[in-house]
Amino acid sequence: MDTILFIVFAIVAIVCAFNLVLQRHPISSALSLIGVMGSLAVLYLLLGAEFIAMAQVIVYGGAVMVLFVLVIMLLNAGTEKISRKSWFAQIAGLPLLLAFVALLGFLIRGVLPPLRAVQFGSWVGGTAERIGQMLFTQYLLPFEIISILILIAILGAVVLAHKEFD
Amino acid sequence: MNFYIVSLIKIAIVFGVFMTTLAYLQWVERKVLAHIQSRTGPLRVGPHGLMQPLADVVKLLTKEDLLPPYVNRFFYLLAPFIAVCLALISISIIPFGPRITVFGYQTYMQISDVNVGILFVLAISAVSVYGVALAGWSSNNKYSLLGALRSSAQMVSYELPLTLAIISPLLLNNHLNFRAISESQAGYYLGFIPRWNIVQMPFPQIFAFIIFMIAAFAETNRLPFDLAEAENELVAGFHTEYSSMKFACFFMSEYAHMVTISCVASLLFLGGWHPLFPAPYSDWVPTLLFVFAAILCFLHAITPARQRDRKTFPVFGIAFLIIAAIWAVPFLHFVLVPVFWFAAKAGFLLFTFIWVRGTLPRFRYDQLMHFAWTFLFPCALLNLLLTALCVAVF
Amino acid sequence: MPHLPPVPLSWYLILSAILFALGVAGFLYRKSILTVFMSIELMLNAVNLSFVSFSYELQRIDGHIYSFFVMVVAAAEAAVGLAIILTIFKNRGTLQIDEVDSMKL
Amino acid sequence: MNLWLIPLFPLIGFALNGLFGKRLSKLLINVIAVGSVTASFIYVLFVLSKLYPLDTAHSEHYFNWIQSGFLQVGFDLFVDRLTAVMLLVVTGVGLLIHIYAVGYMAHEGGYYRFFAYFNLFVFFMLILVLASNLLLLFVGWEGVGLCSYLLVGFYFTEDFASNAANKAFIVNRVGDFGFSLGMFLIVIAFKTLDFGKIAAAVATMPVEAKAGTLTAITLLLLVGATGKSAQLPLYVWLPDAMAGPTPVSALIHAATMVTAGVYMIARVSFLYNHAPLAMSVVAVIGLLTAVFAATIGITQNDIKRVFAYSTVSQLGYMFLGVGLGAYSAGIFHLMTHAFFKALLFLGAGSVIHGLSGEQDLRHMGGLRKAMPITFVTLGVASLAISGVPGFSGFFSKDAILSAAYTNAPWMFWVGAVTAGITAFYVFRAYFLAFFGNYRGHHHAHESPLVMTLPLIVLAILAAGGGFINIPTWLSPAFPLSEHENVTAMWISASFGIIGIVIAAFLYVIRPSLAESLKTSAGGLYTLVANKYYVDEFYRAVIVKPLENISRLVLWRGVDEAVIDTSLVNGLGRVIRGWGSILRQLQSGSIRNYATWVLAGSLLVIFVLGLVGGGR
Repeated sequence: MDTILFIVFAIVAIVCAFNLVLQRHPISSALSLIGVMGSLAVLYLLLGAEFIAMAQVIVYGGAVMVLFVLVIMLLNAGTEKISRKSWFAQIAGLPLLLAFVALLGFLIRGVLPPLRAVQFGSWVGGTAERIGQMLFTQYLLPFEIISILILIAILGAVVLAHKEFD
Repeated sequence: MNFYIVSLIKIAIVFGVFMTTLAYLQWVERKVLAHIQSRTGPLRVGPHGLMQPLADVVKLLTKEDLLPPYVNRFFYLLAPFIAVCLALISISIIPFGPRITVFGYQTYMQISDVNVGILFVLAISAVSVYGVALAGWSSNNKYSLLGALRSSAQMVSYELPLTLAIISPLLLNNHLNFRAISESQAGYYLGFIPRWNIVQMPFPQIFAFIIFMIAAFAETNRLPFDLAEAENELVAGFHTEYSSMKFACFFMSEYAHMVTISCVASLLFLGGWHPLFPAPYSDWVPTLLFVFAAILCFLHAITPARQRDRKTFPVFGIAFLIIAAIWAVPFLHFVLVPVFWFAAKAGFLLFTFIWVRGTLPRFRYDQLMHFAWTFLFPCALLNLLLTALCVAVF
Repeated sequence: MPHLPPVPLSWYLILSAILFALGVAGFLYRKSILTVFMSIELMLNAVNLSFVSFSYELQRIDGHIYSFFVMVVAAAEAAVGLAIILTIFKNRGTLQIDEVDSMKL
Repeated sequence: MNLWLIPLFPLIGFALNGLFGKRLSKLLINVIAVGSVTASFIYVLFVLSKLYPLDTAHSEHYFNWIQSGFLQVGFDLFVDRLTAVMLLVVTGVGLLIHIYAVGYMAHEGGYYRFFAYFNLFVFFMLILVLASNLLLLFVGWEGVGLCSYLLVGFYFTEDFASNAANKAFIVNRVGDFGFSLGMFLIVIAFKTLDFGKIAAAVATMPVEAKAGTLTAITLLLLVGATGKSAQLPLYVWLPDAMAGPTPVSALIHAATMVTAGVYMIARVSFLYNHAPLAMSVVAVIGLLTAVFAATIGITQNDIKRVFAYSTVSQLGYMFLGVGLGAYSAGIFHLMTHAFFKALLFLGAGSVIHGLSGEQDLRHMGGLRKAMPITFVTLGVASLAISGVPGFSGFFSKDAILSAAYTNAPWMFWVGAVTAGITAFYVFRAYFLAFFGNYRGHHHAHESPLVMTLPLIVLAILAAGGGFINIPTWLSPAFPLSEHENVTAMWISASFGIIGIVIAAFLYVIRPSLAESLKTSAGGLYTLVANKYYVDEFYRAVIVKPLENISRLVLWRGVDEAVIDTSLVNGLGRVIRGWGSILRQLQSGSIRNYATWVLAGSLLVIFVLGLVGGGR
């Protein structure tokens, strides 16, 4: 069952990611990205990360991507225009990317020691309780720092956007 | 294999009851609103308009399916689908009763028992913005777009107090699982005060409940926060361009949201399926209630307000008596009594939704956002802090 | 139900690599700032998948914590980044990334 | 005993006046400035009464200031009998001059600034005298130099004031250079800067018959002392330093700071005692300075300049004293000089104040009726400096001269003649100012009580200060010279009286004779009146060549040709060349950058894979 789920959602994720890159309209890309995120949430569940799976949907699906969609709607962003600039990236990008994936694939298959097989339910470590404990004990300092980061980001966004609509 | 079969059966039952509830919830709403406004409401189709929902369904299904030429086709068609799917999906993790044994098979009265149930509900409610947003944007209509923008901003804003209000009862119960939350609210103080979260020591969650309900009104786009549709300024907001079945999808999703959120509220704050009275008395409460309803029906039949009541009320009375009899069967108690209490609580909250709609006027948009950010959010935060303090101290 | 062999973890890692590469591709080939920004999010997600996968391999939840932090950072980044995009649009009237080049000689 | 409280009070006064003085009323500024010094003075009295009779030095360690390798310098303060004398002089005379300054500065701008600097000066001076190691002493040394600079340049809007301040500062740098070298040499030789430890180390060494390390150290320290105490050849800054307000001249450039050199030599007397050659140099320099400055003093017409040269001359006496090994005599003269020279300056200041800023003796005259108190007190001071028996100057000068009489008779005779010259030119100024007819245009008036009161107190001290037996008090540290030489005493006293009589004859009885003498002296007079052309000589020999070398070699040659053209611009050209190639990379397109990042990460992964693949 989990093999089928993996295959299905991996395919969904890859197709959505391709769609993100290939679509010309930002909102199509945004929806594709939401698809990728949703599929990833399912994969997280398969990997025993239930809290992260839900956080993925809440944070990415419910907050980040909503912002994206809102901005796209607000700016009424249309389809892209063709640009002749940054030709270097367009020429060198694809071969480099292919080499990148090939290299990573080779490393994962050939160099890493044999990894576990994933069986749903064989390890459920990512409960909210354990993550909470880790966050408030071992990772307390990063947690606090990241809270400050969030605060700064809020202030920054408010300042930037406020100037906008004055 | 048993697991799949049982799950399919449960899904079938829940789906059937849920859809019926959605259909009749609309009838109830129209009736209640009518009576609040001293009208009679739907009367023509069936006795007391009881067949009205069916008629509506037929109407919506057979209406011409308009596809305006200027819309963004793909998203225009996708939006209601997303909306209704996301609205219906949350019910799958709501427990309606305790663990039961049917024909030797132990199961929960719940489609699936999810460890992170609350997070799941939050996730779904967070994602359900897309339905509205996409509908408004793809309609290529400025009223729709405005409605969608308003609705998205409103839902994102009210999600914060909603989440904060949910967290405080979680502090008392230490679980994210609905079943565990509900079960930790069993029992009574002093033998008669139920240990529901709304009165749970050390810090009663009454404020959290109020905040949750207010935010829930906004999340479901109900009056007094239905700025997304505001028919007198935005025509109908995000679903202006939708008709027939696609419109019905939005309609259905609104009611599904209402039902889900009422269920969540009763699970989180009102003790789920745990009865108001200690077990020896509460087992007979539904029976007594339905008998009482039957008696009322018969009394009305004796002094009918209208001609036809003379025939219909006795029928209703007999129906109520039959239902009372079913609830009186002792070996069904363990299934039906929890369901009754759960339904009673959710039903009361649903009635509140309708009641408020009939009572309060609509907010202005800036008032709405101002209220969320400068009042509701700080209140929720304060409540959370106080709860955490009390939990930490006691 | 046909019995399928369980999926090795390396598949997850390869999926992560592919998604990351697609994110890079989006970054390199797309013209709209918004899409470029979304590609970045895609890359972050791909990395998160790696974190969670390794967490499974090691049977420790540190990877979950890291991916949690990545999410938080992504949220902060989205808030500020979108505010910047709004500002750019208001000032320049464009969302084409190649047209925002006044730093260039 | 909390010695640190002594310098703390003036520091607080400085901080308050310096930071908030602009917003404070004059009265409050006065209270803070005078009050802080008063508190310091009272605390000094308290400390000394507690520590009396101070047979051994009392030292306190507060914290380690510098800890570097073997060198350890602490923030240590200590009091011995020498310090006690200096403490009383600094705080006591300082207090009187503070009070005086309240009246003198009443109508000046930058009131709070003046008192802030003044308090700061007292603070640094106290650090200087309390320091228990050479480096801390150097802090005070430099601090008083800084205050001197600030106060000489008090009227910094005037060219002459800022020039004089610069001159004082720069000339002192020459001396401090020597001082620093001396300290470095001490660190190398003794591995410490603490007076006690150095003294202990020196005690084990033999007296150097020929020039050696100790001689080098002492001569280098002497360079510092000549700078600070205005001795030949570095005396040139002091007369110009009279550009500052008169209380500054009295406190810094007469009573305290300029005597720091004498104090320092007395403080490290254990070094000098082991370097007789250096001591002879000190004595010779002192004697030469005394004569040299005294002769210039005869021809000056600015009342403050007359006293400035007299200060240089008297400092020469002190150097003569310490150079002859009569340290207690030098310190004794330091103290009495503090009294009568402060009084001279304050009296001069009173005259200037009374004449609304007039400083030229040729425009004074007959002031004895207008300013009776100033007349009397200044007379006491003049008698004291002239060495008239009974007055303080007589005792201290006599102590020095009798030391000279015993050690080197020719020095005694030169010194005695100089005493006569001193008496002459001081009374010349005195008579020109107070006798004869008034030659100025301003309306003369007596100064207010706040100024005359310090004059009276100082006059009492100048008259009777000689009866304080400093040599006996200091005898534990500096053994008394064997015998009082009565002959020497009478000879020097009579020279002083002869000087007074000549002055009286030339400037009171027969004023026209002075003019005819001046014309008959001719070239000699011009030479002396122009201060032997020392300033011009320095300008021609040192300043001009420096300027030329700077301009031609350093600026045109090194800076413009080497640094600017080839290094700075050349580097710039090279970098610009490379930049024009490399800027092709900086296309301004984010995606090109991203491609480079991708290529780089690919390389990193590849290398890591190669390395890790081996495992």
